[in-house]
Amino acid sequence: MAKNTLTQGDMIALLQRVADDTTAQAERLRELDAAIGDGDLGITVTLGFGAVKEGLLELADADISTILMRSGMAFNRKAASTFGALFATMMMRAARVAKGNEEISLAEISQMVAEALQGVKERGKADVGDKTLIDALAPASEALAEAVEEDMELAVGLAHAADAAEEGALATVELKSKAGRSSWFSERTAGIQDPGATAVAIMLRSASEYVKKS
Amino acid sequence: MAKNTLTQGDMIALLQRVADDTTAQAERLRELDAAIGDGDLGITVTLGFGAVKEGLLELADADISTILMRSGMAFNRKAASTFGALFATMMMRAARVAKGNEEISLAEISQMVAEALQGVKERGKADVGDKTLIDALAPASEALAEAVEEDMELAVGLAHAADAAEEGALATVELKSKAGRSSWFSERTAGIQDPGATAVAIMLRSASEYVKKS
Amino acid sequence: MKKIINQPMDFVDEMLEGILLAHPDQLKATGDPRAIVRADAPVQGKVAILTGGGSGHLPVFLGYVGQGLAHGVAVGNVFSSPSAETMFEATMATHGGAGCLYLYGNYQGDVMNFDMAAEMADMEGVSVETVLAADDVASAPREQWSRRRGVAGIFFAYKIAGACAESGADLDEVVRVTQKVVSSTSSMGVALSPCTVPAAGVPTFTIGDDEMEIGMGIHGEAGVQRGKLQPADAIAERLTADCIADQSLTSGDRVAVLINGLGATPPEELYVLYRKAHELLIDQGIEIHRAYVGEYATSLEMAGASTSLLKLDDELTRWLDAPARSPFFEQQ
Amino acid sequence: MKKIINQPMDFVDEMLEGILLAHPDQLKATGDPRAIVRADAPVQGKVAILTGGGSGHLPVFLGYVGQGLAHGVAVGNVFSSPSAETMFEATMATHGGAGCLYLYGNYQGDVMNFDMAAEMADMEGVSVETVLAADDVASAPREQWSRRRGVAGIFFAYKIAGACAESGADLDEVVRVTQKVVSSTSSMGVALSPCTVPAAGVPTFTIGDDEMEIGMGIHGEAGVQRGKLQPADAIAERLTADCIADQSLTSGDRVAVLINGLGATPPEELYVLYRKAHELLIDQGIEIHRAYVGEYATSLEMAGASTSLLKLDDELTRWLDAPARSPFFEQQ
Ligand SMILES: Nc1ncnc2c1ncn2[C@@H]1O[C@H](COP(=O)(O)OP(=O)(O)O)[C@@H](O)[C@H]1O
Ligand SMILES: Nc1ncnc2c1ncn2[C@@H]1O[C@H](COP(=O)(O)OP(=O)(O)O)[C@@H](O)[C@H]1O
Ligand SMILES: [Mg+2]
Ligand SMILES: [Mg+2]
Ligand SMILES: [Mg+2]
Ligand SMILES: [Mg+2]
Repeated sequence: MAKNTLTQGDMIALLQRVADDTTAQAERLRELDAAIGDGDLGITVTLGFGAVKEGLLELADADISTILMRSGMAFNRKAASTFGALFATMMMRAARVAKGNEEISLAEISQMVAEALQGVKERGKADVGDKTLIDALAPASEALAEAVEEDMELAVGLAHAADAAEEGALATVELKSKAGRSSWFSERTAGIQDPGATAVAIMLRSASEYVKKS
Repeated sequence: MAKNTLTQGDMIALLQRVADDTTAQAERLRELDAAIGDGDLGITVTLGFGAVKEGLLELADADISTILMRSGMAFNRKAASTFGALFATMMMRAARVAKGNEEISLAEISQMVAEALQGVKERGKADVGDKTLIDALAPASEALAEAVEEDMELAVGLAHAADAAEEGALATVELKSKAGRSSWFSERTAGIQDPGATAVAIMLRSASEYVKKS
Repeated sequence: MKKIINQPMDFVDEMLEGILLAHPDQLKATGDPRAIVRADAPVQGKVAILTGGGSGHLPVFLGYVGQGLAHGVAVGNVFSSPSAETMFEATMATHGGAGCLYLYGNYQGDVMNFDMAAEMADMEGVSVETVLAADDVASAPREQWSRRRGVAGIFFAYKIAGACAESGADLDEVVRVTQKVVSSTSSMGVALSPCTVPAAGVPTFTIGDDEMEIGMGIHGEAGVQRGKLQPADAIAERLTADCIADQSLTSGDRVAVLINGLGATPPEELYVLYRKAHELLIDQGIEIHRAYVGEYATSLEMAGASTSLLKLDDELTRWLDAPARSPFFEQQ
Repeated sequence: MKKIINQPMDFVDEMLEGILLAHPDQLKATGDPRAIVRADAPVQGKVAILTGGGSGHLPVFLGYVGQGLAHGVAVGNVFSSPSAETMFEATMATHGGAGCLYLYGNYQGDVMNFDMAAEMADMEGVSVETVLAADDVASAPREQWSRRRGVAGIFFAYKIAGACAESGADLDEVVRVTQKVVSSTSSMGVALSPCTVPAAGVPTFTIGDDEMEIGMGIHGEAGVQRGKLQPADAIAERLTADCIADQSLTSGDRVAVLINGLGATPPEELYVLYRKAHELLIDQGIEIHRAYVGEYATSLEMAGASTSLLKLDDELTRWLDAPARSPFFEQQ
């Protein structure tokens, strides 16, 4: 049976899995970003998550908050970019929520994602519907709030969040970009799924799978 | 019957014909120069003889010496190059010989070509056998000296000179370049006829044809 | 495009090593090899100007670190933002107690990272103000300023902000002057061929053998019009007219002109463009105070060029005319 | 290669018009629009340095007309010699009573035309001496000096001869110093892609997509070896080693280094080359006094680079370090 809280060890293992799963989709992300951006998102996740994994080796004894914070910085140090800065911002906000916790439950995770979303909005000044990763992160955050409300198990709640993120990412196909590089040719972006939203969905699905299997 | 001396009017008509005949062979000269040089001899004769013809329009009342001198300078002003400088040098030397003459006979022409040859040798520091235009000009000069010796008619002497220049140009196929741009890859130049020598042969044949027909 | 490189992943670091080895009298690295500062940094008591962005645009950005120019730079991978930490490192190595100006091109990845760096610096008690270069007329109309990209016109901002900071002006004053220069600069470019990011190995975009794209960005961002390659005079007319219109320049105005090569376009061709731009400006009664022609902001080996016009007043003219010196740009 | 030009036949004259319009404070034309001289010419009582050659190599040759550099230039068509008359015109517009030095690259078309110009000047009572740049190691062994081509290393000759002439040295002294610098300069280059002369419309040579040619001349003259494209470090090793060997440089010697881009090769790549060249020189105990990295002698949009080494003594060092200023090169 899947566990209902995550320990420091879980967090390391979860991040490793997220790193591997997202890197495995690097080519797909590169293609999407090449279609409506500059095509670097594939290399960004490969380098960034490579740095995260390397950094985790030295975080065997760190607490959850430190692991999150350091992983975010490691990613952006190696693969600075819009996505890198937003990933670092999300991790920093999540780390703040987790501060002092030995274990985290769905309630904390829900709060961490909500804060991460808030951080992204502040950093990038975009909102829902602008065809950005917010369009995956915001529904995931809502799903998590619902899950907490309905007292779901951790694995179930995360699966809901991943479903919501994937739906949200899929729905970006219809949207025209209003933020970032692709907003310069906004009209031409309809028909392509947003690469950043896709990455967020991949990451959440991966986290959900980790919890389901552990 | 062909005439035995050339007047000022002849010189203008002769230069016009030489200009036309050589320009007509520009593509062949370009190809030869492209094979063992930098391929600009085609454009050089086109521009240079174009300038000569333009200049002749203002030389209707000039004497033979002036016509020669000005034509050489006009050529090189418009199409400065190795060939242009040598053409200007030849014409300047020939002009010196013609100075003060109302008409010129085979004897003067022979002396003009001999002086032109001398000028080319001084200017370019090359000699017979170096795979240059000297290999056409030197035999032509010898043929003219013989023709004067044997008291040939002007047309006959010039035809001899053109024959000799053509043979000399043809013989450059076997030679390896020892002067100018092509000497940098001397070995690779065997098998190609020297473009400058070819141009001199074309010019002398054209002059000979003018005299034959006039 | 064939490149003179070793491993693509080492390209940026080896390039930086080369630059530091060649110019030790002018530049030095910090604890972070991607954070490069003036050899005499920190400059005590003066505003420090920090810049940064992706590699592949030399002299932008590193090339404008020098006397009378910027003080430090954060260097990213080719066409990618530097990290917030690198910019923070450059900031801490240059600031001399009088605050910092972050001056760089308006690209979101850079903005996000440098905003983070500014927050980090703020936590260390170093005050940072930001001015973004956003001169590319093609990227958005003037009314949508915040969406405009920065391109070659940032040269004018470095030159003028650098001279102003060098004079000992305080941060407010440097910010005011820099804001004036960026809002008085308009650029428009044309791309004829793509370039290849070493780590990618394939061209950033494709374009027909007889085509050009007006307004294409310096990373290959789509422009405003793709069409048949035009003669130089027609290109000059289009680029100059767009800059004139953007600034609403009229007879009696005074400008500085920058004709910039994107990489593979020879200086000879840039001067053919300048010739026509000059004629057009003079014809409209616009005075040309200074002309800069050459490679001031490149995209690796992209072929193409851009025109930038800076509308001058007396203050900007004085700072523009001041001396400057870096390994990539000297003005006496 | 796509070009930003109008009619190919107008290319050189329009380029010159652009240069004169952009830099009226520094350059002016003479009676012959192809003969360009310093705005302050003639420089009374000092040796005038005249240069010239084909177009398409900017900053060579016109770009080195300036303060502490050359005084006048005769400009030919692309890759073609200027005429004797143009050089004569430049000579008469610059000479200031102390004689002239003709300083240019060893190409026969130029030699013939400039020798004619010198004879014409002589008839006007102006004495002319000639020193030819012949730094290209690939074109002939050192023993066959008269067959060597001049390439990017001519930059050092302009810099040093110009500073020497500026100091008021007499013609004999300027000739002596200039002869020393040209015989102390060695260059070796590599070409990766051809260029297209506008009037010709076709590339000057062809080369495979994965090939490079070591020692190719700046007009596409055949080099010493064509082979697979090598990594930057291997190229740097070859170019540097050939220059070291040509000068028989050994530990304790002092040099100036020039890494020159041929046109399409970005400055980033030139610094990757410099990095390795620096390491090799230092490893051999050779001191680097100064490094110049950038486009100093180009071949339109050719891709490739060259390394030049100038062996320095105290005298050459002093002139090398002197200030200079032209629209294409400034040193403070
Ligand atoms: N202002 C923004 N707020 C949130 N997400 C954004 C914003 N701008 C872009 N993104 C996300 O970032 C993704 C692209 O990331 P990345 O490739 O790193 O950008 P770039 O290469 O343009 O710097 C987009 O697909 C989008 O999801
Ligand atoms: N030193 C020399 N003396 C005489 N003729 C020469 C010499 N060097 C070259 N030539 C002639 O000039 C021709 C090439 O002329 P041109 O194309 O103008 O030369 P480049 O393009 O090398 O300046 C050669 O084919 C040769 O006949
Ligand atoms: Mg991207
Ligand atoms: Mg030729
Ligand atoms: Mg990017
Ligand atoms: Mg030639």
